[in-house]
Amino acid sequence: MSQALLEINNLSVDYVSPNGIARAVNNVSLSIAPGETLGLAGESGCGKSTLAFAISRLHKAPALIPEGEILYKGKDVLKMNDKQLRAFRWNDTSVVFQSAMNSLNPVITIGEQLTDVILAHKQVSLKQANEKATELLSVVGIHGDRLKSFPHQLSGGMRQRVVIAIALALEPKLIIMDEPTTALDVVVEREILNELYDLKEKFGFSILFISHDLSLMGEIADRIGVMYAGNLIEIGDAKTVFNQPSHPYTKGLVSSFPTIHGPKERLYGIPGDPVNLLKLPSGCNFQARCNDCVENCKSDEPILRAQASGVHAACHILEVQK
Amino acid sequence: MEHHHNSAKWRQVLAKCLAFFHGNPPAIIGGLLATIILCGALFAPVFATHDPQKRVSRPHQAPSAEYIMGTTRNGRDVFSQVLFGARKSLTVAITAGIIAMSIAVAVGVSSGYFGGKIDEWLNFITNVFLVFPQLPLLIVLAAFLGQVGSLVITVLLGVTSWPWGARVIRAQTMAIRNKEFIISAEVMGESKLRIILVEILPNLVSIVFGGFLGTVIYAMGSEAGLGILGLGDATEVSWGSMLYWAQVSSSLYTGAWWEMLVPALALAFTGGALALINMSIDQVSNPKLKTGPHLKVWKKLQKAANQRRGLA
Amino acid sequence: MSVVSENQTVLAVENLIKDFPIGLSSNPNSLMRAVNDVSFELKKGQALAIVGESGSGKSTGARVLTRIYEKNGGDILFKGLPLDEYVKQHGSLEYARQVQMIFQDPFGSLNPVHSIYHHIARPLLIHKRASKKELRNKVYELLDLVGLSPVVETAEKYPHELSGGQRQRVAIARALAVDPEVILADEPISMLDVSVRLGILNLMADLKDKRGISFMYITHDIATARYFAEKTAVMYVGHMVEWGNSDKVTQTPQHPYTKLLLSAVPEASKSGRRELGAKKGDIPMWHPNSEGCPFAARCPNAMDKCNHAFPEVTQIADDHFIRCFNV
Amino acid sequence: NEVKQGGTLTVPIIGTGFVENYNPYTSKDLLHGVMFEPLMVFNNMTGKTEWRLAKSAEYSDDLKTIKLTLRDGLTWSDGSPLTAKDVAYSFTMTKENGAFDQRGIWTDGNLISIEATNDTTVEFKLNQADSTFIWNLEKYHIIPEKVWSKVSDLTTFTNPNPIGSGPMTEVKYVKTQQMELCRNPNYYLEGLPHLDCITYRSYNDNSQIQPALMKGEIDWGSNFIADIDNTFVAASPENHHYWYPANDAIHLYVNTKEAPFSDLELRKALSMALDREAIVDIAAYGYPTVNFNAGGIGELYSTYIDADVTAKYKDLTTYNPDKANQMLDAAGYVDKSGDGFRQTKDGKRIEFDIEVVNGWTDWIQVVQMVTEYFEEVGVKANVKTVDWAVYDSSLKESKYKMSINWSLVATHPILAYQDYYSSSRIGKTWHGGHGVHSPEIDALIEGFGKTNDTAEQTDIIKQLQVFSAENLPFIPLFSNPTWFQYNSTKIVGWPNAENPYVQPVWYDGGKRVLIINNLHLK
Amino acid sequence: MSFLLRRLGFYFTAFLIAISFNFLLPRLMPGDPVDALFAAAQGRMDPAQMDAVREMYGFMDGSVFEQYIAYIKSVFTLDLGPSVLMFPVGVTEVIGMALPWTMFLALGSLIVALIIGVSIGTYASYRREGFFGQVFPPVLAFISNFPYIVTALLLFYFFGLQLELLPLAYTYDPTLDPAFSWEFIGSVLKHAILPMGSMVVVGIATWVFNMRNAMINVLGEDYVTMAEAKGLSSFRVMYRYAGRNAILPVATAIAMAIGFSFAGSIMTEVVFNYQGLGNILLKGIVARDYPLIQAILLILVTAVLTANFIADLLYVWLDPRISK
Ligand SMILES: Nc1ncnc2c1ncn2[C@@H]1O[C@H](COP(=O)(O)OP(=O)(O)OP(=O)(O)O)[C@@H](O)[C@H]1O
Ligand SMILES: Nc1ncnc2c1ncn2[C@@H]1O[C@H](COP(=O)(O)OP(=O)(O)OP(=O)(O)O)[C@@H](O)[C@H]1O
Ligand SMILES: [Mg+2]
Ligand SMILES: [Mg+2]
Repeated sequence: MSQALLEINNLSVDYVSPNGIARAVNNVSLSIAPGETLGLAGESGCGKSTLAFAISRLHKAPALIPEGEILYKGKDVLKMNDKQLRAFRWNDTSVVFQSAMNSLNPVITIGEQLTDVILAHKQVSLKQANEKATELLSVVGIHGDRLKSFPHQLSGGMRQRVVIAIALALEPKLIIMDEPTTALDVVVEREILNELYDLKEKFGFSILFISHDLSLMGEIADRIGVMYAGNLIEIGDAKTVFNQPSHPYTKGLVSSFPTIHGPKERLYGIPGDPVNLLKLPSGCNFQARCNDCVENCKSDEPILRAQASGVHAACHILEVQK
Repeated sequence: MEHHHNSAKWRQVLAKCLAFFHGNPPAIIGGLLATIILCGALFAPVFATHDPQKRVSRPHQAPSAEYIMGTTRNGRDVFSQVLFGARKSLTVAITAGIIAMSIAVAVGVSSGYFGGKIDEWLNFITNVFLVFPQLPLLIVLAAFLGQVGSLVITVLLGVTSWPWGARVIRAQTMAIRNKEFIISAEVMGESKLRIILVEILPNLVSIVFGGFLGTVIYAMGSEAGLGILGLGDATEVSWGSMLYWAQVSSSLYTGAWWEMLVPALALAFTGGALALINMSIDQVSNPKLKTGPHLKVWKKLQKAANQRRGLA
Repeated sequence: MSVVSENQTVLAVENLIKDFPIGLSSNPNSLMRAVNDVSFELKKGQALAIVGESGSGKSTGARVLTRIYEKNGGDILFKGLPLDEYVKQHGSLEYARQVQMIFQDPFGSLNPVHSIYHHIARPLLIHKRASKKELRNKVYELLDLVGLSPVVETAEKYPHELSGGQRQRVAIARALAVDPEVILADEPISMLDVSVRLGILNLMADLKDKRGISFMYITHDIATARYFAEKTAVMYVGHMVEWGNSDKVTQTPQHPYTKLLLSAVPEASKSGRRELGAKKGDIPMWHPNSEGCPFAARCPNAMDKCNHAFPEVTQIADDHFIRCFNV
Repeated sequence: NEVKQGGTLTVPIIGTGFVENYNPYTSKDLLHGVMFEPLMVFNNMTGKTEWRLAKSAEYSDDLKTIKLTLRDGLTWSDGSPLTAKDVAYSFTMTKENGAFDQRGIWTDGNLISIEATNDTTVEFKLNQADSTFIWNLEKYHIIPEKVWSKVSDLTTFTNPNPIGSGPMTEVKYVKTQQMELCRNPNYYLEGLPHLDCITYRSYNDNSQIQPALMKGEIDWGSNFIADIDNTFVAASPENHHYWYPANDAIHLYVNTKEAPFSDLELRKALSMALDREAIVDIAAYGYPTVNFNAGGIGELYSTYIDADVTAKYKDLTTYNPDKANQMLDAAGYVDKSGDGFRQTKDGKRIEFDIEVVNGWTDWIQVVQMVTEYFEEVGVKANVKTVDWAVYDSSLKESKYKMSINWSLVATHPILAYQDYYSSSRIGKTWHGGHGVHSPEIDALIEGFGKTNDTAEQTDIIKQLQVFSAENLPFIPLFSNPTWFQYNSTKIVGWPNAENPYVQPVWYDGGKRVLIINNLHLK
Repeated sequence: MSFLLRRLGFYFTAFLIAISFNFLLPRLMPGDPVDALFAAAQGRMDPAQMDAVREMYGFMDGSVFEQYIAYIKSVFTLDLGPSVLMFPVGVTEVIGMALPWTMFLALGSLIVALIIGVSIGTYASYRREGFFGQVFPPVLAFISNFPYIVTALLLFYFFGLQLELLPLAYTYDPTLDPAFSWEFIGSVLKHAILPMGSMVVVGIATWVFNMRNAMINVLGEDYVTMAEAKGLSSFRVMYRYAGRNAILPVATAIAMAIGFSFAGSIMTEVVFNYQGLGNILLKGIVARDYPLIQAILLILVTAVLTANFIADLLYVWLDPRISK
């Protein structure tokens, strides 16, 4: 793949809370190529959404980006002025937020929520914007009559589609999807995934797809990144990460999902509980839950390195095994 | 074992209190003021320099070493009066607050917890009370009862100030009522009374306390208001009656500003202090409202980060 | 290991009906039938998984069983006795002890103002499972049982100091405190983090196998149903459309809705577009006088009669049942 | 030395605002002596009768007929003649309209008829001799029969386009806050009034009148003004003046029907325990006149006060706590329990409430001081503020133990005594509930009206004073001041201590008309 | 629609209860208007005259029940009889004179406080970490919780009495005629500054806090973040996306506030001798003017009920989720 569409270098994000500073994203680097779907997995609270927010620079107090850069087509989003930022947002990168129930304003018609993004970025008349909105809705399989509806008048799946339609409005190069289907039924989820496949074919955008459902991820993503406690601990080709996970956490994650068709055996998942970002241990963050800890797990932070399988992973054991 | 358990609990409570005040200037200022005022009221006989009910000097003596806050038209010591007045005014306000909040809790929780017909009726009554103009009602009732001592005012304020609290508590109870921990207590076989008292009520503490403070402020103001309108008992020493006497003796026109301003400021500071505490409690029940010292840290770090990036 | 005989039925439900009022008037159309004509049995030491999409009446069914809701029709038999009869004989407290419930939201099911100790001690006290003296040890024992060590520290904590998985363990310990026959687990893992889900599921499996507790396991996730439960029942709009041995239901689904459900489940091994074997269509609102099969509108092979009658139960294999005209 | 004509007098009215109602009976004291001229004015300051519309009145020898003669050539403000028929109508009309019967002349049945015998004479016929009847006449409004007799319901009659006979009859305007009445073009007195107009301004209460007076917005105040020397007078010592002559006497009424006040010794002792001068000075800013007369009347009736009686009973009203203590000790009231308060002979603590109306602050302060003085002699008394309705009924129905109350203000002190002692008044007035009555006193009071002989009447008054002093059914305190402030910046001619031509009462139409006619521009 | 009908039913019932109570209240008071007149006359009135006067005011007719029926009838026909205080002027007319001023004072101060409070609240929540957001709310909480009688007295003292900047009494200069002239309107405004000011000072904090709390809750919502992510102008995000939702809870509070505002104007009117309902109510109470007291309470109840109903309508209009 040629030049990356989006390149994140050494990005960290902190939350300044009354009880201390929590580093929700720690020194993460990754890139997304044009047309690529990058999956980002990891347990709740590991910093996936925080990373996604950072890309559109949506953080407000008490969140803070102390270091790192986010290069969109080589230009650092973190250094843009207000005007550039506003133009960058949605035109270049749009976001589908975690739950559609909450990302549509309940007292504004979906029509207005669709058109205002068009009007804000393009020199078009209201009529043209409305036509475009109707078209967008039909792209995601909703009748244009629904423009006048309020969000509560639509079902959850429809709302999620409206949000996707809004995300497509300006035909951005990158769409960040933060768990776009977690709140939905499998059937509806499947319908939306199908929609997504079609749209991607049609518009050719890149996707940063965030989810904790590894099965889903394996299905949709080209590459998968796995995060743990703010760190990117493994990243690589989707099928490889899923079938031959390197990092013990990824291994545990993969074996946390019973399958429908596979052999019916006892799975063990990952023992222990998620870590508290305010009380991180020195060394590897995963040490408390890892069965194969070695000496330097307690002292040194592992760094991301290429592995034999082709993926990159950050783990001392892997170094030892080499 | 039990002992250990208890002291741990106390330490926890203490820690919670400290956390409440830490980096929270409104809470500190409010708490401090309120404590001073409460102490003044509690130890009025100790601090008072004169008998508040007795003529101790010529009328309208300006503040001096002997009469710290001057004397009234009747030759009574304002400082001693304001201390003893605090007792009466605060007793009225706090008792009214307790009465009102007790009714509010009883009505609100029953209404929210039992739902159905009970809720419909209680809610209806609450709404009727809510729309009935309270102050005029108070004025008329006070006039109706003729001789209105502080007891009557307390009861009147108490029984008319509850609907707002009841409504808030009802809404909150309904929200909690459908929480799974209540259902699971029911499934477990807990008695209704226990569910209300042990499972629901503790969750309402901050709301109830907030409502209580609000009612206290309101009751204090109303007591003073009724006093000034001449509907209170002018022979008692309370802040309301002090204002009343200041008013009828035209202390402002005659230049004896202290007679009017001292009780007025006493009221103002008490109201203000309680409001600050109330505001801080709001922040506890809704952490989003919290404006703590961490924001200062954030500002500093943000500035540093911007500088590193070469942004202004 | 299992000490109980396979066939002992603890709880049986026959033709259960539950209606909810949705308007003010009393005509049948202002009632919503959340559970319609549902029958199943819970056997000792076994788990029955109920799967189905949101709003299909799974929780409602469970809540009728705990007597939170009154049933509107059908029978519930507990240990061979009609529920009312059982309650009359043994008291409602006894029934409350025998049938416990675990909820979906681990935060919501624990009272934030009470310590973990309180949560586990209360059922012990209500049901007189421990004297005042043994109470503390009994609580520690239970915490240990569900893997919450160190027990003394955990007991003093408050719910917000625990992670989701820990909280759900507390909920289980609390259910276990009274030594129940049946645990109704209403989506006990759906709100948990992926990495800790399996721990809870395995814990429940152990309890089932070692203590002979019967589980009713409600879930969206058909894969975990297969993993955990011997039997699986699939619900659609208040109706049970297919049920039986979990493997049979998941490996050889016969009802079009079950097929639809299974075809939608994400699988890492596949990728790309996957057509769903169903029409797009609205999920109907069921009223007491609605007729036909609720899935008819979306069914790819619906026939005319599907709109008029709900098919009778057909046994298609050993321990595999279905309600569909197209067998 | 010609008197300047013109100018506008501004006076405050306590009320809610003005409405267009010129019915003198329902417009609350606003119009008497301004729009409606009285027949005559009994001037208690000078003891003279000032003849207004009437020029004389004569009793027949049997005191059963009064012949009232009007001035000649009287006219209404519209120029039409004002005749004896109008006057007769003005009185007979109140027979049907009981609410207008201000003095109740028809209610006791003594009045037989009123007739105009010619254009200027009216005859009042009585059943029984009553030399006091004439005092009632000044209170009634003289109104034009031609207008009023055509109205069906006089109670709701607002008298639009009013016709009157007083100095100011022309309505310039009426606004909620202010109204203005201007001179009567046909006033019967040549060259009067000197002023052009009177402006009424509405105020809520005294506390608002005070700044208005200080700022010179109003010329004539009849209100309590706190610390008047330092506020009102100090604002403009040249022109801001006040004069507070004595008005009604204020007493502590006691209920002599019950212990402990059934004991005359106790009443006397309590009276001697009070330092009246200090009370007046401190509780009442020194404005009232101390009342040392034990005879039941105060300085308002100074011309009737019998100096001998006052001197004889002087001890009773002189502050003497030692004597009071001795008397109480002697009477058997001693402090056996040692709490500083005396008990009765049978060991019960003496403790009583002094009732005072809630909101009547000057009195509350007085009573508070009274309790302090009582405490000095070991008697426990509490201030009890009550709603006036309670106060009213306990005074009338004699349910009080001690209550502060005024005495009647009237043309003649006999009326005050009538209220105190006539057994026919028990239960009807606020002054007769103390329980000291006797048939002899009833007869004595009856006798007053049966004679027109001044000496005889003076003797009756003297006997009544002695009776009061000996029985002490009320403990005299002081005489209320007549509240009167005036501003001489623009207008002069005010009554004052140098020229006390009338008691300066605003709300008395008779006195008001005398003052208005005397005022003029500087 | 059924929502509104149900509310309407509630209001009607509440109204009936309120007016019945209203009927009882003065009747429970000791003493009647004539006693009051007599007391006020301080002995200048003949007791024998009292019954006649009673009759004149119409206080002698019928049993309580008959009076009640007559009262209910009078409420619905708006024929409330004569006022004792201003006899023989009708109560309706008396109230007609005072009501506009009270409405002006109560609603005016409410609106001013609302506008100032909502602006400050919005800004304070937006600049939450700044000086303004941190310092202003507590200071305001402090100031506004002075009991309003105190605030009124202090303003009265400093601005009216000490500085003599503003008039101390009346709704307008009594020498002026009501007219649509600058002079008159100016006078009205000048006279309104102090009374309204004292009510505004008290009222502001409510709105600041309502708005701030609502805003802070809304600002955390995903749809606000999404609106920002959409690259909309911050003005549009603030007002269309956040403010629009935050105003919802505030709107319901307005109805309550109207009741409070009317009540509050009573004390203020008394302090500043403002010629509104409160002033008259107090006078009416002293004079035991039943018809007037009842009518004023009636007006207040109606005002509060109407306000609540308007708030309901407003809410339905503002929040599309309710209208189904
Ligand atoms: N506003 C905030 N203030 C303080 N801490 C925060 C805030 N928002 C998030 N965090 C913390 O940052 C960490 C990362 O949160 P984030 O929302 O990015 O997680 P996530 O991976 O998206 O989780 P999920 O799968 O639940 O969406 C969490 O530990 C969370 O507690
Ligand atoms: N108390 C109630 N009153 C009215 N309707 C109810 C009530 N509880 C549930 N329902 C309705 O009954 C239907 C079935 O609800 P239920 O909660 O049993 O579904 P579920 O299968 O558990 O769904 P989920 O997977 O979302 O938990 C739903 O349409 C729901 O709206
Ligand atoms: Mg997230
Ligand atoms: Mg459910």
